[in-house]
Amino acid sequence: MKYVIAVIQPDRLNDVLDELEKAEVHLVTAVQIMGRGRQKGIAEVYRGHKEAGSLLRKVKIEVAVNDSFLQPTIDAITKGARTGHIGDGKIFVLDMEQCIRIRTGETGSVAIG
Amino acid sequence: MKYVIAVIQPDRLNDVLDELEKAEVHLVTAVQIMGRGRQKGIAEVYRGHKEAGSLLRKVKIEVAVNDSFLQPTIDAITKGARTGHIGDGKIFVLDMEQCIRIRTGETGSVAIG
Amino acid sequence: MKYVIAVIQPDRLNDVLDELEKAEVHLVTAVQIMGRGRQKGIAEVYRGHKEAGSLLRKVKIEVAVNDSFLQPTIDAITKGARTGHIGDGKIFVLDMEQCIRIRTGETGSVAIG
Amino acid sequence: MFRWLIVACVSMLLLGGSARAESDPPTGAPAGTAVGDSTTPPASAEVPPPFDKADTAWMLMASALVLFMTPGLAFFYGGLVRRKNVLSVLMQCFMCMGLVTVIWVFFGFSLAFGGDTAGGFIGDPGQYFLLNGVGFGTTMKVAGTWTTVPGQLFAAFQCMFAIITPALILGAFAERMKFSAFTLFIAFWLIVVYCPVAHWVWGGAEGFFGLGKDGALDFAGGTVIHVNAGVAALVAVLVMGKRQGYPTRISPPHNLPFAVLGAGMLWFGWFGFNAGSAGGAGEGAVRAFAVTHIAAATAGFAWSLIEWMRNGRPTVLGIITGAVAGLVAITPASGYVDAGGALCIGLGACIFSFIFVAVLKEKFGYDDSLDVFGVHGIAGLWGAIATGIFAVEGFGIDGKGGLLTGNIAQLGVQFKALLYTVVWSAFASFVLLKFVDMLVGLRPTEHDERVGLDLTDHAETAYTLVE
Amino acid sequence: MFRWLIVACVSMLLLGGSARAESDPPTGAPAGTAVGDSTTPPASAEVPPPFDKADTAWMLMASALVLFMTPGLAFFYGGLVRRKNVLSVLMQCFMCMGLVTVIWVFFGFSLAFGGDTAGGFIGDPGQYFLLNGVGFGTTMKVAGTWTTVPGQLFAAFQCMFAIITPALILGAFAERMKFSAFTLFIAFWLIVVYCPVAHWVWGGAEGFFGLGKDGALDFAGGTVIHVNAGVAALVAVLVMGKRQGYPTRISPPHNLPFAVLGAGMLWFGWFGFNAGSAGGAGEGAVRAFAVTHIAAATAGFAWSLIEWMRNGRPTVLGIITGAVAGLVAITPASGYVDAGGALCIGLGACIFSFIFVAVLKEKFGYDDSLDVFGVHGIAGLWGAIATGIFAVEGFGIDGKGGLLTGNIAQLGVQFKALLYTVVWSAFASFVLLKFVDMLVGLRPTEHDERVGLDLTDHAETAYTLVE
Amino acid sequence: MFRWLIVACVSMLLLGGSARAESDPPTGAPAGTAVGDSTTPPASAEVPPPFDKADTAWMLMASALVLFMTPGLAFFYGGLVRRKNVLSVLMQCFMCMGLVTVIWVFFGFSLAFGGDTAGGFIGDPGQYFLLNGVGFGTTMKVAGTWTTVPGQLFAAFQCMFAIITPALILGAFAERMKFSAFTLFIAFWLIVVYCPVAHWVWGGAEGFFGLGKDGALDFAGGTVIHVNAGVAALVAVLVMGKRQGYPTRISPPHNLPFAVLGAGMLWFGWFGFNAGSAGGAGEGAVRAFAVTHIAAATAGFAWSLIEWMRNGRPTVLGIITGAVAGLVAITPASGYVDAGGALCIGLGACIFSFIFVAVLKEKFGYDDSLDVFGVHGIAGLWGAIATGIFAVEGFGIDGKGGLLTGNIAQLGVQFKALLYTVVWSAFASFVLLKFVDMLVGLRPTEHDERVGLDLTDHAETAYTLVE
Ligand SMILES: Nc1ncnc2c1ncn2[C@@H]1O[C@H](COP(=O)(O)OP(=O)(O)O)[C@@H](O)[C@H]1O
Ligand SMILES: Nc1ncnc2c1ncn2[C@@H]1O[C@H](COP(=O)(O)OP(=O)(O)O)[C@@H](O)[C@H]1O
Ligand SMILES: Nc1ncnc2c1ncn2[C@@H]1O[C@H](COP(=O)(O)OP(=O)(O)O)[C@@H](O)[C@H]1O
Repeated sequence: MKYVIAVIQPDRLNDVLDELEKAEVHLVTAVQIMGRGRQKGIAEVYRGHKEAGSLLRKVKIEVAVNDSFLQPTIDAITKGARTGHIGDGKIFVLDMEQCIRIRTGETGSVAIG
Repeated sequence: MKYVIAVIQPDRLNDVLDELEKAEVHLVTAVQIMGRGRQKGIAEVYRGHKEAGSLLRKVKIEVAVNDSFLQPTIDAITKGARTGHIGDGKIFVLDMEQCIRIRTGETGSVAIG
Repeated sequence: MKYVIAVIQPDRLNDVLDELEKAEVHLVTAVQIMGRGRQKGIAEVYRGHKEAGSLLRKVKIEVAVNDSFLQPTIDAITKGARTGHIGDGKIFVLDMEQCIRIRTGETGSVAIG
Repeated sequence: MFRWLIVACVSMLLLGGSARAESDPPTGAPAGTAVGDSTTPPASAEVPPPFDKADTAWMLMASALVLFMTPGLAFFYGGLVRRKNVLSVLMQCFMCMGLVTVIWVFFGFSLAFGGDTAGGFIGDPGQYFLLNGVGFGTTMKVAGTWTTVPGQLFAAFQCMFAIITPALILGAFAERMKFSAFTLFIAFWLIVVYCPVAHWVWGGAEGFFGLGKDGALDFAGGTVIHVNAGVAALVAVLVMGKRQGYPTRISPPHNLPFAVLGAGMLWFGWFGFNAGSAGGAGEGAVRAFAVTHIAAATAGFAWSLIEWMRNGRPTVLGIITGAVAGLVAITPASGYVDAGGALCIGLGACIFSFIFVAVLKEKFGYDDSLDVFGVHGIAGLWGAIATGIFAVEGFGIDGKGGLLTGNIAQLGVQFKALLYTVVWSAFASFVLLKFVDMLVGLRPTEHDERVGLDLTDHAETAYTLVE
Repeated sequence: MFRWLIVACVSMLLLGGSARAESDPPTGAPAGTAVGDSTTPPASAEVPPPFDKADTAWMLMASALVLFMTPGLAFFYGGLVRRKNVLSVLMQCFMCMGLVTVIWVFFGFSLAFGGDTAGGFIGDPGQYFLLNGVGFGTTMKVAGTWTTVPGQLFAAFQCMFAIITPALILGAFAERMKFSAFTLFIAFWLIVVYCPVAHWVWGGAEGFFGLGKDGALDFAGGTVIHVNAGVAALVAVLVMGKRQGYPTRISPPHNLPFAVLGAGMLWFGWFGFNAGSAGGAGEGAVRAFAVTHIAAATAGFAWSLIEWMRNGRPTVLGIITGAVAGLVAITPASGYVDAGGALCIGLGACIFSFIFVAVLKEKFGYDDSLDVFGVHGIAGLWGAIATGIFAVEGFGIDGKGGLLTGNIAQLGVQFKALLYTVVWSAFASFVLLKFVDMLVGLRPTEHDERVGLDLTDHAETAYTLVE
Repeated sequence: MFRWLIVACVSMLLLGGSARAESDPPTGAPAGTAVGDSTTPPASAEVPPPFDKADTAWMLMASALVLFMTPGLAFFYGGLVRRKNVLSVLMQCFMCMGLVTVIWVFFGFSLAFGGDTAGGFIGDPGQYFLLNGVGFGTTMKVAGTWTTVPGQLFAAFQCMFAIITPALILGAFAERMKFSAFTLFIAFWLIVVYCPVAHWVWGGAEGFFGLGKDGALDFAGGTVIHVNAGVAALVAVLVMGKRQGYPTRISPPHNLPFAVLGAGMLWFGWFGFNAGSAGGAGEGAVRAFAVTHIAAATAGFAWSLIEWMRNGRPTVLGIITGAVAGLVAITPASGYVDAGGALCIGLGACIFSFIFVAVLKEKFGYDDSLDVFGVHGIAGLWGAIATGIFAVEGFGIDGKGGLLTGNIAQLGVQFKALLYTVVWSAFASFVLLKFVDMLVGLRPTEHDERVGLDLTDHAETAYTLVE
């Protein structure tokens, strides 16, 4: 089982969710984060004082998937998130040892979906 | 060492924290996220326009534990979070290679607690 | 490749970012979280009703790095975040299997930076 | 859907037509004709005295200020609930603004201020139906005295009072009443509780039970509004039971700055509430204005001091709660006391409310979500009693003032007025809640309450989390 | 940088100097001298009647209330956009407060209320340049009638109207117009569209096309302000095209409580808007006050009911949208109808706006970000027509009232006034938008729109996320 | 705990009793008796002229507006600090509303407006102790002139001024002063700095140093309030030192929309502040109203332009900062200039404040958290001087106007008044801060400052993060 973390542009979230749905990956979590990347932020100005302003708003999504779903998931995220511009983001894949469905106590692959 | 990630119902957070405390797992982080799961969201409506509204508010907690604490931690979270309804959430377990306490620079198991 | 997660004091964020920059680790994500740690929170009071108030505001940062950058990253975070007081936080290191740059589709070490 | 629209359009035209048919010639004569000489005032043989423009200027403003209090209250309450229920609180406040006004226009005003009916229990609902017969340019006789402003302005000012009273109650059962139940409840409550009590105290020639004749002092509605709402709130709390997870699993206020904003708006609007109750821009308004400010400030400050001594840290929620308690308590007294009295009333309001909110509520274990009874009920009761203590000479029965100037009788009368209000409000609120419970059920399902009323009752969320 | 400062300082002194040179002796005589006896009023041979202090008290307040509407509108709109664009909306509203006032002082007021120029198309820009000749202590003749308050107060009150009108439009192209384009557009629009229309309806002796003489009823600017802004909004929407991702990729309102706050402020301020349009604290103000409140409440309530029947859940956004639609619709009618009429106008506003916003907009597929046309345009049109239907006797042509009292002619005149306004507003707005597009371009780059205007146009973010 | 309550109750009754004992018969006679014929006015042999109802209507409203400014200021400031300190700012503002009012009622008003004591340095604290002798229905003699509104209304209006002045200062040391220190400091500062200066400028027959007799122009308190607060702010900043992490580690404003809301409320309330300073609804109020609006708009607009030219992007924080600077600067001038003067004063305020805030502050390196000195101090100084430049004929010494009408002497007098205020405010504020530092310590511990004052001083957090 894999734990997939993706950092994407906020306005691509809906597209990524749609693509994941198409790939039959329904379950996902999303959170708003600040990211420092290659895409340079615009310096913020407060009463003439310039902030470095290196952090930009991004969305991070996390999906736990069975190994067979890994590639479809990566493809779906890539498809939904890619604009071809700097700032499109990254996908990180981590290995996951165990997964438990709290409601039923099921574990392993069956608990993922 | 393991890194445990759990997605739970927001109103179960206090119970989960209490159960973890009882299991002598004191240290934990919590964050508000949006999740798409089996629990269907209620479609939001704005001036007659219906939103898909598939995302629901959830809380994600993360705990780093020594291997011996893994099962007690899982049990505590399950106990605190389970209501038996769809939407109770999941627990994900990842392997963790290293842990460092910033204040002292200690590493490994001793730095976890 | 490693996935480094660090929980730090909110007001050290800028220092940590600066130190990471010096260590040539430019890319990073940051998010506001609540943490329960050794540092005891101040009990909040609402109309005479005392809240346990065990959760304190923290910042969590996440950095994906190539193995050779791991130690410099840990050092940079430690340097930026340490105040010597309880509550300074922790660094967690997880193994990462894969990294994909969404914009180009590049994978592996080259996609990290 | 379209069926409904057609029904609506037709009924609209009928309504417009009937309004036309029933309406007497516009009370304001066309430009060029002197006001009031050719038109015979509809409901009275006497010629109404002309209105005073300075009073009208102030009462226009005061009415606007009182209207502004309801959004203020919405934020005061809304900031204190959890994120998932804030919209339900705002919605309920705006529903009061909408629904109460409509009822008021049709027959609510007439119920409260029409001629004695049912032995003075309530006003004649037909007399001012659709506000017909209430002049835009002519004054109006209320309880035997002529207003100095046009009748329609008086009706509008009173409408704002009728809006905020049920809105006050909702804090008690915030986060746990279905919106349909709420809507029915306030509609019934307005008609069955508010209008009669308003009629007894302000609207009747003598009043049911002779409340008016007795000489009970209630300048701006401490009894009619705050005690009335506070008691209904307590009853509602007891009827409905606790929120899920109360008391240990309820998160703290989700947005305290909103509550502070609401408190600021309330304080601001309360000047219209109290000083507007003088009916004009004269000495009464000045007195009410000054003492209102003093009592609010004193109570807020004192609450901070109490917390400082008790917990070591004064809180924002404390200072604004204190200020509101002070405003509530000075309401019935505002036209009758002086600065010294205002200080004492503010101090007392703070002490009694604090004891209820911080000590007794936890002891009794009832779940008054936003302390409506503790703040409005208790401070309202204290205010009504304190009016009988601190009224200065020149006011009260035979102008003898209150207890401190030796007029013990005043205190008795105050208690009597309170008693009637408390009994009627408690009894009728209880019956109405049970009735609404039978009709649609008071509480949402366990799941809906957990997910939050914003989403389950209104299909909205207050703030986006990820965008 | 320093070069600019020197230029600014020098021009400041020149301006001050010239102001001095042109200014007539202060209309207010020094203390001790009776007002108005020694100073000859500048622009008229007649002696202006003295102002009325009660009217002045109310109009001071009403002007402040109308000013307060613009921050209210800022929050009403700001709460509905996405997090990344909220500041751009607030900024545009404050820019209206700044820029429009400056233009108004220099020659805007004169364009609207100066003597007929260009055949009554517009006022004489030089007559009240820098508000010279407008008295602080003397009344003013507007369209043949003397105000009962000092001319400068009338000018200030009207200034608040001129501020909010372009601010209304911005909701239509919120989230997708460059700030530079916005600034130029509203400056031009004020001069080319607002001032002439205001002149036709209020300012001219007879008005271009004889709008004034015809007897078109528009109490507080339903046509001049709401229809005018609504039509300009629709044109802007069509000229500018949709936002990226519309309609499926637009997040819901980022902060609905802000929108509710804004609605509360608008309702509060609208009392100044409508009742202030009476020009004083008399019968007209009372009438406007009462019916304004009733229409707003009815429309808000009705919107909830429609949603309840249609979707099963009434929404907060619905009730406040309805209330605003009601306020818009009652604006032209507020001095001329009674409670029954207000109920009908509110109900109609709600129904027509709802159909546009919830049904037709999706059908037509245009992207009116915050439904300016659906709410202000449609409810404004309905209000103007409804004035011709529900006006009571004593008002309208020969005081015959509206359609319901048998005066069909009134309805015709209302349509005529609407027609002129719609045509001119649509045509001129279109030309201005194209012109501004040529000058600086209307829309931000695709990247800027995606990142959000707060950061790209103003180098700020509204809320910190991590701190 | 209960001990305290008993003490409170007893002292309450004593206070009430003593209030009764000292109080003269209520100035308002019971209904039926003509006002003012049988009651002999308490503190003066002359018969006070009756009050004017239109003036009273306006002053009631103006007082409410000024009170509303303090919550406005709370949000203006609160939005600019970091999340962890927002409640501390709101709390300090509400503390001013509470504590200052209580002091004002006891003897503050008397210190400012009582008869000359200590050679005119301050008023007689006993004269109006507990506001006794100030009439609810009778006018009052202030500095030799009768008010046209009841004395208690004048006292309430002035109370609102006394509240906001110390509240202004707190922006300077926001995020780094202990609440206990703050509370002591403002109590002392009110008594030692504000009351004397108010007495010199407004309250004294001739004033200490003859400020009153000299003919210094200060319409609405530019010197007493803004310069006074601005100088105290600067002193506080220097005494207290920088915040941890200043200047590189301070996050940007946590909630800019709150700051915009606050600015809107301030602008709205300022109409009461300036136009209310006329004391009635006459020419002075109209003038103040009009020029206040113009100056605010000009300064906001100009700030945007400066930023546009300098940084390429105008900011929201800039436009509201500019507007506030304009409001500050016009304050002393508002009764004496015309539209041209207002434009110049607004422009100047913007330029000088901008230079201080954006250029010089960074050079000098002091940490004035929210630029109280840069905005209130600098714009206040400019406004006081500009009054001496742009005053129109009919005002100023012998009615000769300001510099532009050739009256150079006026400028000198303005400088003299400034000098006294600046010196006294700087000196006394310094001593008081050192004194408070000795008593309880000014700054929180390093840990408390890092965690934030909301939690460490008030045991609350403003917003829930996870719920
Ligand atoms: N190695 C990394 N570790 C943590 N976060 C990263 C890393 N690389 C990228 N990110 C996140 O992804 C976001 C987008 O990356 P960026 O470099 O701007 O885009 P691109 O992939 O087009 O080069 C960044 O803002 C950052 O939050
Ligand atoms: N495979 C997964 N990957 C990421 N998040 C998940 C996954 N499965 C569940 N979640 C998160 O857990 C939440 C609860 O899951 P849900 O399916 O609704 O509950 P249940 O466990 O009762 O089936 C979801 O909203 C989602 O945020
Ligand atoms: N084992 C852990 N699992 C998850 N979060 C942790 C863990 N240990 C520490 N944290 C996070 O780090 C924060 C700081 O830890 P704390 O124990 O207060 O500091 P210190 O490292 O000085 O002992 C905590 O608030 C918590 O959020």
